[in-house]
Amino acid sequence: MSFNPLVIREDFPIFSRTIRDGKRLVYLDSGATSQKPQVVIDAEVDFYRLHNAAVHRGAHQLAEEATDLFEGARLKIARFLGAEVDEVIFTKGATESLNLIAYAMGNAASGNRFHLKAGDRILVSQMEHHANLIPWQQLAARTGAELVWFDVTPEGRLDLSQIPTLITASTKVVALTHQSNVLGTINPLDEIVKAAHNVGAVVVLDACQSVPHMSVDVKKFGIDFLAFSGHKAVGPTGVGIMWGRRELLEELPPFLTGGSMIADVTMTSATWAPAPAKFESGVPNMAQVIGLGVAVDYLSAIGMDSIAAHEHVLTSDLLTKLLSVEEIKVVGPHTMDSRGGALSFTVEGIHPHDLGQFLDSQGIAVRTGHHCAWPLTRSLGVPATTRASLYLYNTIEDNDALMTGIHSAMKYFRQ
Amino acid sequence: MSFNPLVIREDFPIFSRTIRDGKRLVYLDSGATSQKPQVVIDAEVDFYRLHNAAVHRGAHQLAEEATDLFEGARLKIARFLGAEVDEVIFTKGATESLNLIAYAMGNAASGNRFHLKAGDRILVSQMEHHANLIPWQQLAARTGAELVWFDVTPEGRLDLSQIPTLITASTKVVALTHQSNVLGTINPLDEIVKAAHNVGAVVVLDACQSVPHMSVDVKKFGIDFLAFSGHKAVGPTGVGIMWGRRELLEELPPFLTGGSMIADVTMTSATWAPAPAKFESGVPNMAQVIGLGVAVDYLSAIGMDSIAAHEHVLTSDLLTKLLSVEEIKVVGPHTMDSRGGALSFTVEGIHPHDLGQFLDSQGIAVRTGHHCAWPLTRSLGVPATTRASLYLYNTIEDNDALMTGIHSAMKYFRQ
Amino acid sequence: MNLDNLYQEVILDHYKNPLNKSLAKDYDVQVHHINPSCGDEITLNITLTGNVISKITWDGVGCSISQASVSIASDLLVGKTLDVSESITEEFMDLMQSKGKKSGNELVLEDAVALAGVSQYPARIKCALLGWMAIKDASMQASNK
Amino acid sequence: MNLDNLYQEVILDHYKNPLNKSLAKDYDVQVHHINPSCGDEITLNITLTGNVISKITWDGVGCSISQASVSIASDLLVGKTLDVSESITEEFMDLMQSKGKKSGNELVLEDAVALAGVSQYPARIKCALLGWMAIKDASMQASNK
Ligand SMILES: Cc1ncc(COP(=O)(O)O)c(C=O)c1O
Ligand SMILES: Cc1ncc(COP(=O)(O)O)c(C=O)c1O
Repeated sequence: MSFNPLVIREDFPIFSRTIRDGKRLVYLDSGATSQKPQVVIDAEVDFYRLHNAAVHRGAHQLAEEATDLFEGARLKIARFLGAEVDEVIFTKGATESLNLIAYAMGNAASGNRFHLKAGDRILVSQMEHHANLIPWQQLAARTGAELVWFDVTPEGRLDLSQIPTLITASTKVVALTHQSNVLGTINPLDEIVKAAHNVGAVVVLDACQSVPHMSVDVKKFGIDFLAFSGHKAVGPTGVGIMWGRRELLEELPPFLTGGSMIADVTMTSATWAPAPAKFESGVPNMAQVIGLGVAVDYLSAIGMDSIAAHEHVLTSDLLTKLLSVEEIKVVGPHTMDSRGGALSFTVEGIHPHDLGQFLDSQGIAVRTGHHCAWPLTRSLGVPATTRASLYLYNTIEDNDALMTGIHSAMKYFRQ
Repeated sequence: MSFNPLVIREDFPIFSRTIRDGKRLVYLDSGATSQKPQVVIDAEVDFYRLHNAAVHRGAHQLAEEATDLFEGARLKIARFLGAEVDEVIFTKGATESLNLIAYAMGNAASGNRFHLKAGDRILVSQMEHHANLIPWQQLAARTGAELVWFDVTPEGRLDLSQIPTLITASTKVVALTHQSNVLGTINPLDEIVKAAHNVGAVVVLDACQSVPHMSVDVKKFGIDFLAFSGHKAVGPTGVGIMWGRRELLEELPPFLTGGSMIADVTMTSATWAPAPAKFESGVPNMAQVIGLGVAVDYLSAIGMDSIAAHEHVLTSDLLTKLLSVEEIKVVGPHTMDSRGGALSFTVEGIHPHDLGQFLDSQGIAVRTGHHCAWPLTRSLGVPATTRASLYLYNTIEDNDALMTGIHSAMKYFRQ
Repeated sequence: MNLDNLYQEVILDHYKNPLNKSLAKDYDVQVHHINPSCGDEITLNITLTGNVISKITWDGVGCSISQASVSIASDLLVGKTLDVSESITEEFMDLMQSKGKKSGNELVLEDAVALAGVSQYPARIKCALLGWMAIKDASMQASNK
Repeated sequence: MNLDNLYQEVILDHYKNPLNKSLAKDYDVQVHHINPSCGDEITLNITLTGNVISKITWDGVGCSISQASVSIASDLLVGKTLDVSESITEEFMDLMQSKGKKSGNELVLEDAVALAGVSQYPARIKCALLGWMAIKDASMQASNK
């Protein structure tokens, strides 16, 4: 089966609607959230219509069916990530996943390998999304640990020459984005993971912008924790994944406490069930989890490598077109080497917000602003940019619509 | 419009299916999770098919529509609870809501009114669900505060004579369930709220088992925080509410940190947006929030008072029938005074797990076990019970099916 | 919905040639406001003479709506008493919340009625209000001095 | 699915007249296991003679499946060497995971094959395993002493 985005678009009902009085929807905002294929929508609907019950709790048929579907989704996602099934934790999204890891570490008592104290270091980078920055700022503040970071070069790359000074015996956590949601940069993992493990640090990967777009294998990467959101990976809203290596999940204290995560409870104390239950308190987001299972099946059936190849072609095309216009400045790598399909740029004399508004009037959806990576955009001297982000359902025609839109905007705002 | 559960059942597609080879579904497990009417399912589907975009983020039409729907749901829920719109915080469920409050208090620095320390007291009750117990145990352990609790009388009521000794100058938080998910007891709020406010304590109400079943007005109750889950209130899975009084939300520190909840961010520090944004980090569970808005509209159109009246009739009927059988022991109030439709009981000589399994074979869904209130069931000397929980779509016929099922089980296990 | 409703010529003119966009050296109060959803920032200086706003100057980065709006506001509210300034600001906020149903009283709002179209674009209301909120905040601080 | 597959007569017999349900006063190791999803609890005493399990006694509360299963296991595994006990336990766990596709080897599992029906009721597998896990845990502790 050859990859044809026009056929793929037919799986996504939203492309049947029009924008601003009859214009074709040119959706270039998948970096914020992706659209959903009908099979994913159907999975949620079928759950509610046929199998809805609280999982793990009832001795009745609906509860059994719900539990089978729910745990079946866990298995699908584990296979998708190259993980063990009990290593996959369901959350409401990547933001919760990353907070889970940071708070759970904060709960670690002295003696626990995750316990942090003054003198310890947490390493992030200057290109982190706020969701992989502020939880670590807060953990540092709570524990007395120090937050340090990789700088970003003017080309939008990590400054790897800092590894020896940044990853030292006091480094306990390295929390890094896999692909920048602003720059499109794909960060190299091998060298960083090796350096981190050499000093006994754990590596937390924010894979929000990579899991939906390329083949990700947690074991091959050698990382320790990973987070991503379902809604960016053609899955439902309200569901995300926290993955952690089994031996680490055993030692990591829980985060949210309550029902279904306990081994025993008295009025004054509680002990914990083994993972994944330990990290999944309360009646879970069942319909969404099941939908996410179907979403990863949908992506796998098309093939992550085919998706990545398609996005490579699109990104390369759009990058070339953007770079060919004098008034456009692309923020992030100008080459296709280790680069994904998030393309941020500025247009001389037009504020991104105005450009975004103009493009919207043409049916073209982009995102504008600091993209929740404010320290990065400030350091690059562009407090706001316009971002086009590409996915499996985009086409060269979409790229051309964007370029035409930018040219028209330039005319419009300089009349 | 008179209340007719048979007409209401037609709104819920799951009642068109059968259980265990063709048996009618007798669903008596709404205390664990409720079924969903088609309008709620449709709301999620419509969002995905027509308006899916990241709220609050894009300057494009889809993002505008999504934001309108999302904030529209907030307004609906605020009205439903008698709250201000900015006081309604979306979470993934009651468990997260309660953890949010407890963790956020734990984040309060000295000088903040929520700051807890050794000598302070947190008051709960012996009838709490684990979700309103363990987060407070953990907060107490983290801050050095002491956890104390109301005992439960053999009739399944709070021992209010303990108020003067339990609510004292050192009491900072009173966290209480509104209706017990095991006993059906509806706790009296006035006296407790008054005593708490007299000493400057805040009252956190776990309204999981009340908001779906009766009219709840946060202002009339005079409480300070409230939590409930959408999935128990004919809403989608994966969404819940944390409500807090405006002035308290201003002072309460945030919990989950990341995108969309900030006022400003640098590499080393961050400041917060006002509520509700301060407590809603990350791309939210948009489809589920919108579905919950439709769910409360659905309940309101029927009328919470009509629903409560219907449940009163059903509960009274089932209570009488259960109490009339010598081998059945009802755990919880034996009168209808301040009593909701969660009916827990034991049957002599049959373990609840076996009874539940037998009932399931008859198409009857109940829950068995400690119902995530293990300290309560242990204190009552019944480590496990069988629970039937009633809702708007149940009928006297369902009650009769249960009674027939229990009698058949008694024959089956004593053959 | 026509984009020209949003981008009235008056707005684009103010954007290209903003009024009072150069921070005065002396002032009673300086404020710094940020729009956290898009990163726009403004610094604004205000001087009171008695209860009259006698000078407003500002500097900042932002979209045409936010820049034009602060330019218009700084021109409109200077020379007004605090009370009058506040009531004009109220009227402007009311216009912004009108979802396209009001066109604005030109006798009171003058050039600011050109921003009426913003009320149809909910994501842009914050842009239009940034400067007004800065002036409101600065006047309040100055009058409390 | 017929409920009688789950509640075989052998099971109900063991439930009504459980074997070894009276804690011996002397033992090598005592363990206490809980099924946190339903609240069932078991206390179990074990005695080894060399590498042979020479005594298993227990007490507890639980459903017919959990009570019958520990009754059967305590009868079946006593007198066996640790190795044999472990391999029988493995075979029983395998049967439980079989989703109704296996009926169990009666030569090895004896009365325990009556529990085969449990494998069709995923929520009950933990009930059936509670006693076996307690014996496994206790034997391991005893052999490490
Ligand atoms: C009284 C009570 N509190 C809290 C909860 C926890 O709610 P959830 O599991 O939806 O987070 C429940 C239900 O499970 C409940 O009945
Ligand atoms: C790189 C990156 N990290 C984290 C997040 C946060 O994900 P979510 O908002 O779904 O929790 C996002 C997207 O918003 C992202 O792009």
